[in-house]
Amino acid sequence: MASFLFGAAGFVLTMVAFGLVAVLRRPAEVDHMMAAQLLGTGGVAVLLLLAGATETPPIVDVALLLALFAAFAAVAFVRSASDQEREVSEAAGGG
Amino acid sequence: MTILSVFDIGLVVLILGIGASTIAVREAFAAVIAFVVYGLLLSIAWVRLSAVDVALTEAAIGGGMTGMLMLGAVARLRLAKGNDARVSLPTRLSVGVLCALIAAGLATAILVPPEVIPTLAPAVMENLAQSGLGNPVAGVLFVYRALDTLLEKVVLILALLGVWSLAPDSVWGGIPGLRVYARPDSTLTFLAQLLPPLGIVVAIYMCWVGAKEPGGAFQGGTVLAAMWLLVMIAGLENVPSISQRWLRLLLVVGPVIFLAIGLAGMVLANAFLAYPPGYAKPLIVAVEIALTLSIGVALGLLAAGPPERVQQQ
Amino acid sequence: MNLVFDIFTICAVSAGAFFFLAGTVGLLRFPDPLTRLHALTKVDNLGLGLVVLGLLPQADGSFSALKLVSIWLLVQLSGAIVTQLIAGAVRQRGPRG
Amino acid sequence: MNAATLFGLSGAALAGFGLYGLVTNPEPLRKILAFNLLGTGVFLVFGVVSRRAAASGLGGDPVPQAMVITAIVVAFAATAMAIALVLRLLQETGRSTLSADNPGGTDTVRGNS
Repeated sequence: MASFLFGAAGFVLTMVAFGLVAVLRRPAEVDHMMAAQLLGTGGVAVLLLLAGATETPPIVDVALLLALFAAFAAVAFVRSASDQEREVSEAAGGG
Repeated sequence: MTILSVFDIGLVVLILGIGASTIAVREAFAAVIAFVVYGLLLSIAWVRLSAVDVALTEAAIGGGMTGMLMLGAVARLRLAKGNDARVSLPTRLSVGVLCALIAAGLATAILVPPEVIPTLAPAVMENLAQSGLGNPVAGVLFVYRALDTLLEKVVLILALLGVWSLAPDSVWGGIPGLRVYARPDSTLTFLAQLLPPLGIVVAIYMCWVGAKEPGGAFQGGTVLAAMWLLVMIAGLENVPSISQRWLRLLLVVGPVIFLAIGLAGMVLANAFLAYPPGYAKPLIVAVEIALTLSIGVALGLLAAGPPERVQQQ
Repeated sequence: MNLVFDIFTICAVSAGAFFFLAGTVGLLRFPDPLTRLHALTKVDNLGLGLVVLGLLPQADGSFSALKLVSIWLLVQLSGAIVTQLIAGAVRQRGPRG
Repeated sequence: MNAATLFGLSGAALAGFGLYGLVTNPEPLRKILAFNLLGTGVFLVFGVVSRRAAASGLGGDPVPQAMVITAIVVAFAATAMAIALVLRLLQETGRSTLSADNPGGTDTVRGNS
């Protein structure tokens, strides 16, 4: 069972890796913002599978924090982008 | 070649790639996003190194809080890009060679380990039972190297004083310049109402479980800080001015209780920061609870930055 | 009984992994940010849900099982809201932004 | 080569990347970012030291782990301090460059007044 779960963790990690490369290579900033969400689901899945495979329940807590802070980081991304927009428009309007 | 090592190789390649891209990409925004992703991935690497406590800290601080801090700066610095000349190619090449040499030196140190690997693990495990704790890392943090932990709290407060002292005189004691995402009807408001109650439960859980399993005051405090920031960013709660008494009390309550118990140890247990036998665990838990609050407030205020305006009245 | 549980785990986790594959293909192939966002969240949340479902029989005790389910719920909720926020950013600045 | 060595080597490489970015990148914010990368690389090397010293049924030596936790928190405090300094520099001079002999930074409202 352990090796199956490890294999699954490796597979999901590979998928997350491809997804991250796809998301981070695109030029648009909105695509970059998806990176945190991608890790929020993929990273949590990898950690839960690792916790099952190595039978180390505390790893589940890492997954919990990862989920929480991925959401937090995504909020920071969106806020920062909207901030930039406001500053640019203020600079354009106010001279 | 087992599945396990394939997993580790994949993880290392991913971490190296994302790490390199934080240096290589042109846009600061993209670099910071890559750094956040890097921090979250690194916590998986720490899990693989059997350091779950570190993984928790890295996910919370390395990923979430540092990213939040830097993204705030990116937005402000974007307009004011100094036209710094890029370093010339020969310089870059020579710097590259030197950095490669340093990395190679570190790698050699990894590849040629000492004959007898020094370890303090047996010493920690022998004495852990006396403290009543089940988590060896918490044992090290609060018993074996309690002075480090105490001084680290002092460092946090000193750093915060440093950040605050960067404010102009006219706004000293004012309100930190945290940018608020000013859209009251947005879904962010909903998230800021939904997530903090969950986050507070998680923080209490982290603090509580820290005595027995990985977790503790650092992780719990960081979760509290993140939730506080989220509520302030969404505009549900005003950013407090730094001269508020409750704020300053919360900031020092952890170190003060820690210090008081440490000084009491000089009388009751014959050494600074020693715990009287039999009372170690309750004392440590008390210190952890107070520290969680103080760390939460300190990290939140560090991320909020120096004061930028005074309270209007 | 154990064998039944193990087979259940293998099936559910495999199905979950398949959805992660589908999500990644979507991220790589879909033409504009909104559809990519759709691929990212719908599929990944289903993937994570199936992985959690598959791990439930392996969890020791009902407390661990409850924790697994609550992590999935947390990701679901925050994912839905974060996606909404990103979609708002897409609408505001256009797909090229 | 076991997993710990692998992570140690990547830590060494990351420290190299970070140092390179710290020296060559002219923007202060990117320097801070590179400095953090350097830090995490060194922590990773230290984590391997801990992993190798596993004994008494533990996965690693808890003393280096506790020190890395302390280090991560202190690194965050230092980063916050550095960012506050850069933002203050921007506020004072209207520029965010570190080079003294480069007065040609973009003028902002503050710089003109």
